[in-house]
Amino acid sequence: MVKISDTEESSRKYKTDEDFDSQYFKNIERKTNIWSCIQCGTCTASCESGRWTALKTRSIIRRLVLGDLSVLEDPDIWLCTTCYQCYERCPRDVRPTDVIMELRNYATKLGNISPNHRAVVGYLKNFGHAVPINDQIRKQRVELGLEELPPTLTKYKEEGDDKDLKKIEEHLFDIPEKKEDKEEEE
Amino acid sequence: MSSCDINECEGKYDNIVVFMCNECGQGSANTAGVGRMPYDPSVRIVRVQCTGQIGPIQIMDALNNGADAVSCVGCCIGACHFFNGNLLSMRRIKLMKKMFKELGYSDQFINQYTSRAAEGETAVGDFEDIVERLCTAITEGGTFENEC
Amino acid sequence: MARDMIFAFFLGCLMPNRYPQIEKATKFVMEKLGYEILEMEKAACCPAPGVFRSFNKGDWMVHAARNLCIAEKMDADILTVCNGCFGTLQEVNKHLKEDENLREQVNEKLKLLGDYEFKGTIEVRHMTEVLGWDIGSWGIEDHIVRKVDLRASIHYGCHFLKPTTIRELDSSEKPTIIEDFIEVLGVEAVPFNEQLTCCGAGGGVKAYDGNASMKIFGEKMKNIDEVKPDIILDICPFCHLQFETGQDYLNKNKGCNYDYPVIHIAQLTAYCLGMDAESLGLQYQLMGKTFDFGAKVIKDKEAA
Amino acid sequence: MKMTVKDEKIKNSELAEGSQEKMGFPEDEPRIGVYVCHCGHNIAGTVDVAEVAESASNLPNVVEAKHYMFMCSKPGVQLLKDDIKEKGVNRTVVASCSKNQHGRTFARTIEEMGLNKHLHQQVNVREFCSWVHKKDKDKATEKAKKLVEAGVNRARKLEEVETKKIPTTKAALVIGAGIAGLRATYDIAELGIPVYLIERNSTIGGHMTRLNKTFPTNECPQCSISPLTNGVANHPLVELYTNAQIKSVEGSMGNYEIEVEIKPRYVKDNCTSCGECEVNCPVEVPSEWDKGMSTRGAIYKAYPQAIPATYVRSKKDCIECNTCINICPVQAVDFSQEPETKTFKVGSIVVAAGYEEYDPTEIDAYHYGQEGYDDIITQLQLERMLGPTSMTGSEVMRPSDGKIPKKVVMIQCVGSRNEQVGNKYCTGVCCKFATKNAGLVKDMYPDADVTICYIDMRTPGLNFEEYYKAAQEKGVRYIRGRPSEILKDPISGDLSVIVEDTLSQTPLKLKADLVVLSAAMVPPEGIGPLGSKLKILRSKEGFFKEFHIKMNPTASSKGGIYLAGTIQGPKDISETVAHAGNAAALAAQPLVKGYIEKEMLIPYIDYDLCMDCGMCITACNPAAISMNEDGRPDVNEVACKSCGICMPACPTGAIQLLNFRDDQLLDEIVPIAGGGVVCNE
Amino acid sequence: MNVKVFQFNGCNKCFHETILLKQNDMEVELISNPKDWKGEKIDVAVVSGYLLPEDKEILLNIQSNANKLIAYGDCTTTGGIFGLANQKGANITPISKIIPESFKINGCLAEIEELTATIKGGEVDKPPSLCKVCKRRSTCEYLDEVHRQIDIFENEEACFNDLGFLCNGYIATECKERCVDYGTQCRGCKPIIDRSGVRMLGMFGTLMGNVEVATEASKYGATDKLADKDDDMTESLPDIVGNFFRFSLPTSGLPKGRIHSKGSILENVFKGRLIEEFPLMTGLLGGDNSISMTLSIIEAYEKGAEIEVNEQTKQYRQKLRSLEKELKNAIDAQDAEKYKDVTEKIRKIAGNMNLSNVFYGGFKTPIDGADNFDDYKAEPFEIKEGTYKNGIVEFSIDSKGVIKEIKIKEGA
Repeated sequence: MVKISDTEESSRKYKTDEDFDSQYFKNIERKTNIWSCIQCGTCTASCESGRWTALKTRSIIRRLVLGDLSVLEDPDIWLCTTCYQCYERCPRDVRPTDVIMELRNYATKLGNISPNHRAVVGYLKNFGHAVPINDQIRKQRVELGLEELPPTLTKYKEEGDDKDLKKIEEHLFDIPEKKEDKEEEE
Repeated sequence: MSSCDINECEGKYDNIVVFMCNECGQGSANTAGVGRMPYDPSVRIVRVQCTGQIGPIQIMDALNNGADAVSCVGCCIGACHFFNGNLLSMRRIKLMKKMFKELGYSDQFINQYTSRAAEGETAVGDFEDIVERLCTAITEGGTFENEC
Repeated sequence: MARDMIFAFFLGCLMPNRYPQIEKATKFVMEKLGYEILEMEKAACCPAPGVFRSFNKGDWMVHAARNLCIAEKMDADILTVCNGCFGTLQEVNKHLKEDENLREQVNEKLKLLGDYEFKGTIEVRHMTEVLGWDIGSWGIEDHIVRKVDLRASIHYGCHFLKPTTIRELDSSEKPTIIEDFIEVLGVEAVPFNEQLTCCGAGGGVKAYDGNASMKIFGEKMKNIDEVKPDIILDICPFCHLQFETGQDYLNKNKGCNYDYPVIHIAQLTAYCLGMDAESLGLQYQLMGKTFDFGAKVIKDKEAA
Repeated sequence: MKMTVKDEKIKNSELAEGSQEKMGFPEDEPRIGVYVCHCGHNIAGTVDVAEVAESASNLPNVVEAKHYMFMCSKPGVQLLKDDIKEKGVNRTVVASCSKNQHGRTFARTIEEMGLNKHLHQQVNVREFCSWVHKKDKDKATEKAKKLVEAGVNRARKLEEVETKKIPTTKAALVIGAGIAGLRATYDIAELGIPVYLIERNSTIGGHMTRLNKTFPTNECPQCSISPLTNGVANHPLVELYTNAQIKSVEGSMGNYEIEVEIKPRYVKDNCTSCGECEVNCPVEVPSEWDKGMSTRGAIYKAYPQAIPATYVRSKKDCIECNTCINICPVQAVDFSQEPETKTFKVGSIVVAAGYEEYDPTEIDAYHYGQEGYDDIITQLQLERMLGPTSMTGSEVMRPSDGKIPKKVVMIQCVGSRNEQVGNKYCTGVCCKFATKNAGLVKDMYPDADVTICYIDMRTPGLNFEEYYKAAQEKGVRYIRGRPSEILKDPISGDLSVIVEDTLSQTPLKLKADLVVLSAAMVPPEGIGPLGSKLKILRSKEGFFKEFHIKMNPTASSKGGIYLAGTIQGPKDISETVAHAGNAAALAAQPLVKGYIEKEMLIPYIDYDLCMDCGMCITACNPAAISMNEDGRPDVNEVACKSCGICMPACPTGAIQLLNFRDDQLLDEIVPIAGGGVVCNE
Repeated sequence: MNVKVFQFNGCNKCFHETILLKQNDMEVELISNPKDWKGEKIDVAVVSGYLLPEDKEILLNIQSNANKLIAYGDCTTTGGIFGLANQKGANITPISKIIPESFKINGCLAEIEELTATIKGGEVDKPPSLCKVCKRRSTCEYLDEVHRQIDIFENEEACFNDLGFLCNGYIATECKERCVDYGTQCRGCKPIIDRSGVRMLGMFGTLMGNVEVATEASKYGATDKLADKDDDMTESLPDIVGNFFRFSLPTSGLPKGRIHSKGSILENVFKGRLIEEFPLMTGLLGGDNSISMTLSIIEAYEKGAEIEVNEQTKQYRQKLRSLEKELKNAIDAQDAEKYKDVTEKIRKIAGNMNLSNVFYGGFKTPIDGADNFDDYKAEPFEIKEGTYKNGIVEFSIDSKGVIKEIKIKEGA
């Protein structure tokens, strides 16, 4: 198993097999087949985000194939807008979008996830919604002649019935803290 | 494939019938011989025109007459010299495997393999695998005895 | 197959909690067209495909399945007006219907969330799909009260059409479902450069890196601005949000001054089916506050 | 992809010489001679040969059991001969090396002695025993004994098999008059064999005549092909039929009977091809031959150098204004011509139906053929612009506005290596012709940017890497990356190609005046029906499947039918020519020889058991079994390839392959399997 | 000439069929338990029902007393449908294992005409093979998918095997029952060859010749071990033993099964079979109760799986039930005429004595003289996993429709 970030390691001129764990992503997204990628670049070319950011879908797939674990800490993987354009056009049916999202799962398991995203999860657990309601909207709803609160979990929480929320909070989307020593993972 | 120590089922089997097609099957076995590649003496080769020629009848005959395991070895998929003989044979063997499971026997007594005339080790590989599977079968459910 | 002409209306997060006007418009339209709309009690976030799926695919499915089960109990197909919700619910629904093992796993975990079991008895529909395919330009004619002469830049968004292998709705390269529909409402679709690209909000990017999101969006606006449409027509509250706040952001920080009203297809249709302009709630939106629909009306049954 | 035969008549069995008497089980009581070979130390070193011979001698029907140092040596063979003469041995079992090595030697020996060579049974105790079981001498000996016993059991039940000579019809049929078809036709005809050449279109020469230049030498294809076209057209032994299509095929290897339908040209042969008719024809339709880059009349000639030079009228386009009839100076135009059907008797068939350019319309992202995207064309269309006889006068022009493009972008792998459109294979030629055309364009317009977007540059073989290099030096820009889409600016209408330069990891938006798609080679339209008429198999890619991928790339699944050129898979011209040459050679062999020698190792049908279910017909790949008039299966002994696949297919075991009958195999298996009671009734 | 019919184990359909012998001029005695029979010389001994090793000496005793011994019905000759219990380790023995030489009359149920002829000692002419007289025609194209009885096809012309249903007609002779005429595939109760099941396996395996090619590199390089890769087509053919060896497991040359299970022979026969084959099988081995048994099973499943049944069907089933009672009376009265007459009536509705025409949700083929077929037509149905029970039986099936557990009330 490889140390993911190790300055002394990564400062070496060339990489050796020790730098890669070719088995690590063996089961990533069963339906896809990153192993048959021919690196044609259709994905990157289709990528709207990639034109503006450092996201290079093709190279991410490449690093997965190599088993380069640094990809797990690479912030770029969070820049995919999941627009599925690459997914649509890949000539080898690699389904990069699914792969990236699966990869994010891997990263999340290691706790590599931005505070903003943690916050979003928090909202879901507290209100059952990624975007909770606010007073202005309440007002607006009434003016429009709608119920002040939509009959979603928001309303039930308001009325003091948050059993469902509790269950969701308890059982779903448990995001681990960032581990310092990756060795223990896996 | 759960591997098992060959020695532990040593002596529990002594006849393994292998139907080898006239093309790649025989070819590879010959190459293996020329290369002096040792394999289990229990393996006995029967020459047939094409694995597609072997049906349940022959396989059951072999088993009923005391064979411990039966296998068909043909050309590589897509390279059958008669187009799809190896595929047909494979389908029949799939069905027979299923039937054996239904009868409560291990499905490892019969198998389908392919080999390459130019590469003896493919044949030997098949033989080793046959033995290996046979051993698993024996250790799991005992030898194939015909109690009828 | 669930009951006809009845929909369980899945609200999601953004529509009820940011753009209630779309919710109102949708209900108005669907009832006009003779559908019955049921509220989905205790529904929650879909949850968003970009973010939550990225965190934990398994839980994402479970949570989505919970919503689906609510609708199954009501024996009604789900109606949504949000690409995100559509994406999640439709995809999970399809996967669970097809893959038995998956269904078992999910059902296993669903038990923890209460008395839920996924059976796979319903479909998930996007309002655009219903308007475009079920009602269709031919069917809407008789309901139209007024037509509006507008030049609209259509933004399809991503998850409505893609992945085509799962959605099976329309081509992802040259879709026509909205164009065909709004034509009857008098609205002209003005194509613009790279029309089908993403608005830059999805996949958690808006939350993760607002700058990047705005760069992508900026390009989009540039392309739209080239063709100077009257309105931007979208079919998803999240894109809606992006277009609203996005224009605002560009005006404030990048010295642009865009003021394109952002209209959801529900709002547009609602207006053409006779809803009064106030209820469209443009006044609550950041952009096009001053935009006057009335000026564009070309045919008005009520007036006549 | 699998075709079954229902209606094939059996012709050859009657034609065959030699009689049935020498088939089947010989009457005489088997007297078996067993001979164990030491092969020096190779066998004797491991196996106790004496013991093996000893045990064999006790087996029933064994009259002689010997072991000898080298059975294949002269004295060894003499042993056999003597025993046959003196001891009356009439079956021989030699336990030595493999069948391929010396099996034939002994078979030939007993044949000399007047026995049928199939009465020899070879047992391989060297490759299959001594060489591989050196460690365990006892077990090896045991095994050898069993193998020999099996051999003896088999020998006891061996049948005689006759080798027949089937006379062949000395003529060949070639389907398709492209470069492959022409090559094959010429080669066969040069051997003095009459050839019927069938072409679907009105002219011969195929795709090659469309090309502007050929890589790697950039020479003019017209110049290189015309000797062949003329050679074939004027060859005394060649009968050329254009506008012709196969109607039905019957018979089997060596003797086929083909019905061909020839559609009328509506122009008599006295046509001087003055062209008056076309000039005055009011109709104007896009020319198929020119890939729509020019137009033609309803009466037309595909291109000036076309062979045959006679004009042709397309019935579906013609408005029957009769202008041409009146204007023709020699009254060659004749609307009254009727289609005629001809029947040919031939010995071999060469299929050279060629390929078709992939139609990229189904790839939405490239917008080929969509309204407003006229400036996206395929390589063949580009060829038709560059070509000497082109409408544009060999200039490259944008179809939309006729301007000379400043920026040309070529896209590789359109329809190749793309699972979305179901073509997994690499066409393998596109890299080369794209390089060629890019270079040519660059030569003509040095200041134009020419870009090739590729996934992998595949230019293997002599001269091609140099050719690639040359193009690079001319300034052709190679970008490694597959374009994701072609965009059209709604305002300016400019095209731009979106691609990542994967090597520098930069997404690019390339402006393009003209986009050229390097479309794949796919099986030609109508290959399916043709296949089912010929009863030959197709590969999963849809081309006709070769007999063996390595050892026999030009034979088809059916004896006597051969594949030439791209009908078997994508090829470039030189490969095609070589392929066609080989096909011609194979096709000619039996015709030159005058007969086919065929071992009648074929299945026999027990009609009392047979249910006429036709399962054997389905299973039979070479289509050797077919229903006869009274609806019962019949084996065509010439077409049969002796594979025995039909045996397990039969629900009642009615069909049995000679010398591999169930009971024969059973006898062989029993000792090998260790003996024991058969536990069925 | 005095004829004695001995019924050993299992269903007594063949046994009772012999009542019809009384129509000829021969004195016939039906002996329902041979154990109590004390030997006396007889001309012809007819043996029916399946045999177990312990029956050996009784059988030998019978043989020693009889001039002619006739094994009547599959159960006796090949182990018959009960032979399937050998899959679960039972020890049902074909007569040939005990008495190598004897007259054998195959069939389930076996034909009385053949028996009469054999008794009389006349030349019994071999009936034609089924396919020759079957109205369906075979083309034998490779299959794209395998079908099961549950998806009933309208097609009346094409051979069942071509449609993807396994039909053993190829290896069977024509018989009185003619299941194929009632939309039911032949299971080959009158085989024309030995080891017919094994042959059919080869044949059907060829018919399923479209194999997805998926090569796999292994540590031996080029060797592909594809045979034990599971693929849908093979999986879509469940219960090979039950369908290929329905009547001949003990004589098919297959090894005896190793799934040893307690439970009665009958239950062991049913375990592992398919839900759609269930009615036909009970129809075959239900004996006097075959009708009530079959119907109760069908109704149990229909109830559980919510297959709606229309009035017309219900009426016909009622009719069948009453006919069954009549049949019982006829048997008790040993009245050949009545017996014949009732069986005719049953055949009219149920197609044959195996009740081939009776199916879940209705009937497979029109009943002649009956009104609109659509009123009682059986429709294709989905398999519903679960446990089903009513008064007589209780059984549970898995998602594939394979019977996992089954309890049959004694006496039924």
